[in-house]
Amino acid sequence: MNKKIKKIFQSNEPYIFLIIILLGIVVQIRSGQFFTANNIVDLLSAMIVPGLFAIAEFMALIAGGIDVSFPALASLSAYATTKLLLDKNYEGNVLLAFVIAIAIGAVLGAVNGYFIGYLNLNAMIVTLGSASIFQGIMQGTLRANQLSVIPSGMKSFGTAAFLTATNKTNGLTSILPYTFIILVLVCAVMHFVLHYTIFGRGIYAIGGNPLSAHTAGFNVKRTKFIMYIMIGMIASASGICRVCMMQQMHPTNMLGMEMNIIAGVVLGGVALTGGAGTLTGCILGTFLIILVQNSMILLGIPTTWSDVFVGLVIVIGVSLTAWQSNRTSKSKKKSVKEGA
Amino acid sequence: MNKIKSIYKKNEEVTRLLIIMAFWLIFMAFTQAKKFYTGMNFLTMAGQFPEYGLMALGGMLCMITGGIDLSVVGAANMTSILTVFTLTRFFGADGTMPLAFSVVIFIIAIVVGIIVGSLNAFLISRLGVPPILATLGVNELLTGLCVVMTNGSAISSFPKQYCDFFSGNLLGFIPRRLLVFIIVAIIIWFMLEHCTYGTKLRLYGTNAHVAKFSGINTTKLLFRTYITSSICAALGGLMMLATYSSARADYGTNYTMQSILLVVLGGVSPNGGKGKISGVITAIVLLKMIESGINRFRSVSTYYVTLIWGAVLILALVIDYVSQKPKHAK
Amino acid sequence: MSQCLLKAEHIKISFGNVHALRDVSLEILPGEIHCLAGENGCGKSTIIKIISGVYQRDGGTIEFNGQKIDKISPIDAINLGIQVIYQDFALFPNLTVAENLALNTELASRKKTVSWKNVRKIAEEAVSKINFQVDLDQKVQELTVAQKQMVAISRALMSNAKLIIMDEPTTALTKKEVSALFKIILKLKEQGIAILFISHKLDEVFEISDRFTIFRDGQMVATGSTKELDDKKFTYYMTGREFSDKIFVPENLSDKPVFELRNLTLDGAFSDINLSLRRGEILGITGLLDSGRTELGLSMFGLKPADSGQIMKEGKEIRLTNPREAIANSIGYVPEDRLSEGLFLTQSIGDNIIISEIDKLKKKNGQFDLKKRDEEVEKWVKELEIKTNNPNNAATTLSGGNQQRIVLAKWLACNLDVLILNGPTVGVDIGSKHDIHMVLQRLANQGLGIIIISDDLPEVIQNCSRVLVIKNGKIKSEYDTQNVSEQMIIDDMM
Amino acid sequence: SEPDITSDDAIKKAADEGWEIAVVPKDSTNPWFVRMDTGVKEVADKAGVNCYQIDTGTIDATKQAQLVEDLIAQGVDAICVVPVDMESMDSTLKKAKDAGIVVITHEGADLTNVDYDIEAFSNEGYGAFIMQNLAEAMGEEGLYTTMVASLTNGSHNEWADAAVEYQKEHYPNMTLLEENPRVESDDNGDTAYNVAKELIKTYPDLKGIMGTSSFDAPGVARAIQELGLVDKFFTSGTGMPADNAELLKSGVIKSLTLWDPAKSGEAMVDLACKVLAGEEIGAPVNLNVDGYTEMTFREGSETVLEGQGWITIDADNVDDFGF
Ligand SMILES: Nc1ncnc2c1ncn2[C@@H]1O[C@H](COP(=O)(O)OP(=O)(O)OP(=O)(O)O)[C@@H](O)[C@H]1O
Ligand SMILES: Nc1ncnc2c1ncn2[C@@H]1O[C@H](COP(=O)(O)OP(=O)(O)OP(=O)(O)O)[C@@H](O)[C@H]1O
Ligand SMILES: [Mg+2]
Ligand SMILES: [Mg+2]
Repeated sequence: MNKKIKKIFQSNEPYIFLIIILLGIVVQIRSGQFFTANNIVDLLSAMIVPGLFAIAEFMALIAGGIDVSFPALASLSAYATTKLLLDKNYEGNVLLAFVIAIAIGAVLGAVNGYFIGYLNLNAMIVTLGSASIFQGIMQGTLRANQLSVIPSGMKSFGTAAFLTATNKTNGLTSILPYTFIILVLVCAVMHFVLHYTIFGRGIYAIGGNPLSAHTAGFNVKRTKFIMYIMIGMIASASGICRVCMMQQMHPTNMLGMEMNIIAGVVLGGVALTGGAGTLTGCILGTFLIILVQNSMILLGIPTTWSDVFVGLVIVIGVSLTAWQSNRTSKSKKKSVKEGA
Repeated sequence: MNKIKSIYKKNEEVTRLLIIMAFWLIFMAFTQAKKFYTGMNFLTMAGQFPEYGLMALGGMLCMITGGIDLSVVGAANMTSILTVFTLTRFFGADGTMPLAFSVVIFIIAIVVGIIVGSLNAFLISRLGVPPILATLGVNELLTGLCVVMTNGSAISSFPKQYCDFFSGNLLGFIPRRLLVFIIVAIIIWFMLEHCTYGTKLRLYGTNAHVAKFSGINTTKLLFRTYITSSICAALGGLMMLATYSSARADYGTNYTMQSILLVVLGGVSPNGGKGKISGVITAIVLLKMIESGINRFRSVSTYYVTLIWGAVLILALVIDYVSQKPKHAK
Repeated sequence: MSQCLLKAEHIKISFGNVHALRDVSLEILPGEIHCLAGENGCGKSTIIKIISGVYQRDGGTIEFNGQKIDKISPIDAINLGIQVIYQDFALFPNLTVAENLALNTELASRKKTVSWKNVRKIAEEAVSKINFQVDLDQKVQELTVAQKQMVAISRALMSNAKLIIMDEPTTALTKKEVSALFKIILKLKEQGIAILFISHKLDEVFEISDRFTIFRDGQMVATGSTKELDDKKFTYYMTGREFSDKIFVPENLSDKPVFELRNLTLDGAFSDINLSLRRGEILGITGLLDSGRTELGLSMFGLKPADSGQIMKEGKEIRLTNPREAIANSIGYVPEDRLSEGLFLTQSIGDNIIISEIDKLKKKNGQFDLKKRDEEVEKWVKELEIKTNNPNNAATTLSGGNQQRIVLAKWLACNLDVLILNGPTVGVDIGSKHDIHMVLQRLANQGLGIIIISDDLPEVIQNCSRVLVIKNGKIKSEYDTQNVSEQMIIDDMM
Repeated sequence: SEPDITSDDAIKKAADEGWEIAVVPKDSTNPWFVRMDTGVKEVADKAGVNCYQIDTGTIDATKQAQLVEDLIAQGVDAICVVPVDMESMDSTLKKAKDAGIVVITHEGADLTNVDYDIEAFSNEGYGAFIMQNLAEAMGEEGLYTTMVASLTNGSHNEWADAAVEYQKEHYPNMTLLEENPRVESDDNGDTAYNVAKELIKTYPDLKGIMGTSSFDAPGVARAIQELGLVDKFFTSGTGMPADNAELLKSGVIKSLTLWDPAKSGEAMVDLACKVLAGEEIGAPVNLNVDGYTEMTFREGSETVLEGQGWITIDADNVDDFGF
């Protein structure tokens, strides 16, 4: 039992969790508004889009790769979908939007997957390049402009409340849109895929040692290929969620999110070298970043200082996690010794 | 024939890019000869790339170690803002600055570079933070500080003698900024090819663990690398200051990704251990030509610049893949 | 011979310009223990990878169990009944022991999902087969090399294999574990499973195998029954030359010790180590894996600074907190695992050789003296007979023995007083091993103090003048090698 | 009579001579500049002037400056710019002037290296105008704060400053939120929405947010709607009619202000033609474009021309604009 607890504290998640709680307490003390139902709901709804992106990135990192193209990919597929539905005067259910966007996302992801999986090219370079290409297609070929009106099905889906939280003292009411269910669903599915399917274990195996994975009989190329397709699909679903929630489509709004998402995932203990990390850590790390970005005013940090604050949190956060993982890897070695 | 082959083999990255460049130049000659092949155009291009070219040169060193520097733009803006503050402090907002004072300006850049680079290197080598995160955080921090110092607005009233001089041309046709770029490029080339630093850098990038076992002072190496990168970025900031005669916290935010793109296109492996300055310089020039060329086509949206950059990047990799396809690759 | 289990004929493969296999044939009978031997880089691992579907051959035919095999993937091979324990184990460091053990079985079953209960069951069954004690929930990266090897072996024994191939399975094992492994192999043989066994160690080959095949330079040079083979013939087939081993006799001992340890202690690794080394002497340190011998080596090189005690160099106390200080004191260290600790694999042979002395290759103005660099590289390539036509080629282009010479050259170039070698000939073939031993003996006689950390007892006895036996982090005993037997040392080690 | 740009002599001459006139907006995904492009295209199509809009795709001062440099090198006859950043653009425009290129700007009153700058209004006037709208919605009392795309955005901050100034003079019962007088939306509706929610939570007394960028007021409105604060919390700012029709009609936003970017585009091209044709530019200038028919020089300036271009949109007139 003791060993189990020790093991838990050798990982990153409890520390990130502690930081989140601590920060929450500080916000609570400063504003009295942290542990209120509506604030929690606000944070959760701010988490939806980044959370989905983080899960997609998480897979890429676990397999020892990286993806910096997902914002461009999501923008392109979400834009194309919304535009298409608008042009066809589509009035129906949001489902079709998801189906189309996910299909486009799968195709775009397959492009990444082909180069990274089958041609075995460097993931960073490929996705850097494909991000430019996706953006170019969106703005050049499709001549993307902001779409201020979106199909009614998407709009009602984005504004419908799955959960409504009212703050009794000030009467403020926040809603958690149905898109949150998508986040939970994707989370659950990914947990299942990564833990209970051979494909998912293959992703971990490839991240640990691609050559061994090959010799053990995994189809490394195909696994990577399918994985990048899945990343494309999740990112696109996220793009549609965002459009629905914002009730407008802005083609370049999401670009540039990739670095903060990667920072969040790594903060949660996912190794950039591949193979190591948990979905819980990934979600916690991302949540920490979201929390920081969305608590600046509650904390009373002046707008001028906000970038400094975010920078400090990232620097201190990753320093702590790096220090802590160095420490545990050392102590692990020692305990092996003592055991022998 | 064999000789040509071996030269190609030795300089694959450069040759590859030169071939693409040749095709582009021919294409431009057929389509936009009058607008593209003008002295003015080449002069403009030569004046434009030093600011981010410098950032790419420094970023290249970091990438050879297997790291990355995302703090270049922060360092650049911090430098130009500090410079402007210093100038107003010494000479007043409308004073005149003796040109010799430029030396002080360059010293400011070097000091900023040393501080920022040391911070990056400290986080990476001492605390073991992954470079991508360390430099990302530092960049955010620097940008934040710039906003705090300037309140976010641009500063443009300060003595402009430095700007006038460095935005001008030597002998009327050599942009002085280009000279700065060339000097820095030569220094870095010398460091890589004629100092032990280059060998250590490549070997460290191949395997940091073995480097430690071999007695390389890895901490010192990282400090040197990230400091050089930040100094290059700071000089890039000075070039921006010269061009735009003003300083602001968010100038050139696109240059972070752009400089990485250039470095990678120049044949530097993001995994480290491989990279030549010739490749990066060719990439810088090539991309400038493509961008400038596309701006000549009114009917072609400038968005295609992004598209073409991405395509060129992947194309370069694919050419690589096809030309040395290992038969039994897994 | 239609009753062959495996019949590979005229196999060819090349990697770029390297003709790894020119034309080799290999026949394995059902239920036999077959030994494949040959110098480093002769193509042993390569033919295995062809048989197991990792590489696709350029030419030749393979028949398994009477069935012609054209193009197979690793998973097909497993399903046919071919299991391989690869030289680098092919394990997943980030996964638990249980999962490593069960993955192959799960994969082979072509199921799409993982049942963790099942994984555990498979894993427990696997370790119980060879009575291997290990925490199944531990990550493989936290295991020692020997434990990893055992995991790899257990894994291979899992499926209903008809042929188990072991690529140098004993390199990281101690005597005790080797004899346990041999018992398993014999048991497998009784069950009618054929074993293809690769080893550089003569005694092992003679002890275990029924028949043998020897490769040289990508070609088959001999095959037959092991009974008809003797030491001399074996070495001759492998290397194409004959040599006799020379017992080391120090010729040039200094009076004063060049290097001493006094009560050196590193918590959790070793304690109160005292030793003294004179110039011209080769000192052996031996002990079981995890006896603290590797940590001692690292401490003497500053990689794991000791917690207490003194290190003396030529009578003066020195502090070693990082490798640079060790190098500054003319101490060098050849690490245990040359691939992950000793070599920049993708960099040139030349750079690998000069990297540690690089700061001495500067001109007066601080510039890198490229001419001197090339001279150094040339000198060491020649001196250690590194087989390469161009030192600008990457280190990967060399085989194990030659790679080990690069590591040696790197340190010799530093003009050392003391050289510490940890497992200097692990996985190195007889020819190269002999050459490396001769180099070490010559260097000692030129006045270098050498410490060899090794559990290859013949190597220690033959090359060292004294040997220290370490057990549980303490020096158990010290012997003059002239009057010690292997058995005495083994008794102390256990 | 209706102003008709094709009746302008200079425009006719420009069409005959084939003068090349490039219009450089901040970016073009923003509906604002898409609308501007319609204006520019209209001049090109109707009057046959060789004018076009060209841009960099992202809002970035350095990229915009490099694009202008490229145009200079290419030797266009006139450049019309809506600068991302005044200060950095100024030194680039000097090169254009030195090369003899006609330079017309819009929203760039502080630029010195220009022939003329066209303002649909003055920054002070526009800021005050937004404040009037906000004050009206808030009933001229209560706590408010201001929102800009970023602290580094020049014109937004000027409008906000002017608005605060105007409030101090005219609405004594309104107060600026001292702790957070200015927040950022990153030109991103989602950020505006989240920031607004956070502000409302933190400062229960807050009653209004003055937006500047076209993402601000719609983003804040989303928060108002969700939190159930319609008619309790107010916002006002810039916005395009079509994009905000629903918000206006549902009453979440009472009014928005803007000027028609298409008209500014046409006006810039027309003025460029006039300068190229060598016409004397003396007040009042008639650019034959709605709202720009009687332009006068700003006090104390010889380059800044001010028109009467701004419009208020509300639930009643929002459908009348056709864009
Ligand atoms: N993937 C590869 N690419 C290039 N060359 C290779 C590759 N694999 C093997 N070689 C070369 O093929 C030859 C045979 O290598 P192989 O690994 O089969 O040797 P080996 O007999 O197993 O040697 P050792 O005893 O060192 O294990 C070597 O010269 C090696 O350099
Ligand atoms: N997949 C591969 N790609 C590139 N080089 C390879 C590959 N596999 C083997 N080699 C190279 O082939 C040579 C011999 O292969 P192997 O791995 O069997 O040798 P080794 O580890 O040197 O052997 P030993 O332990 O017997 O000395 C080495 O130089 C090795 O680096
Ligand atoms: Mg081998
Ligand atoms: Mg081997």
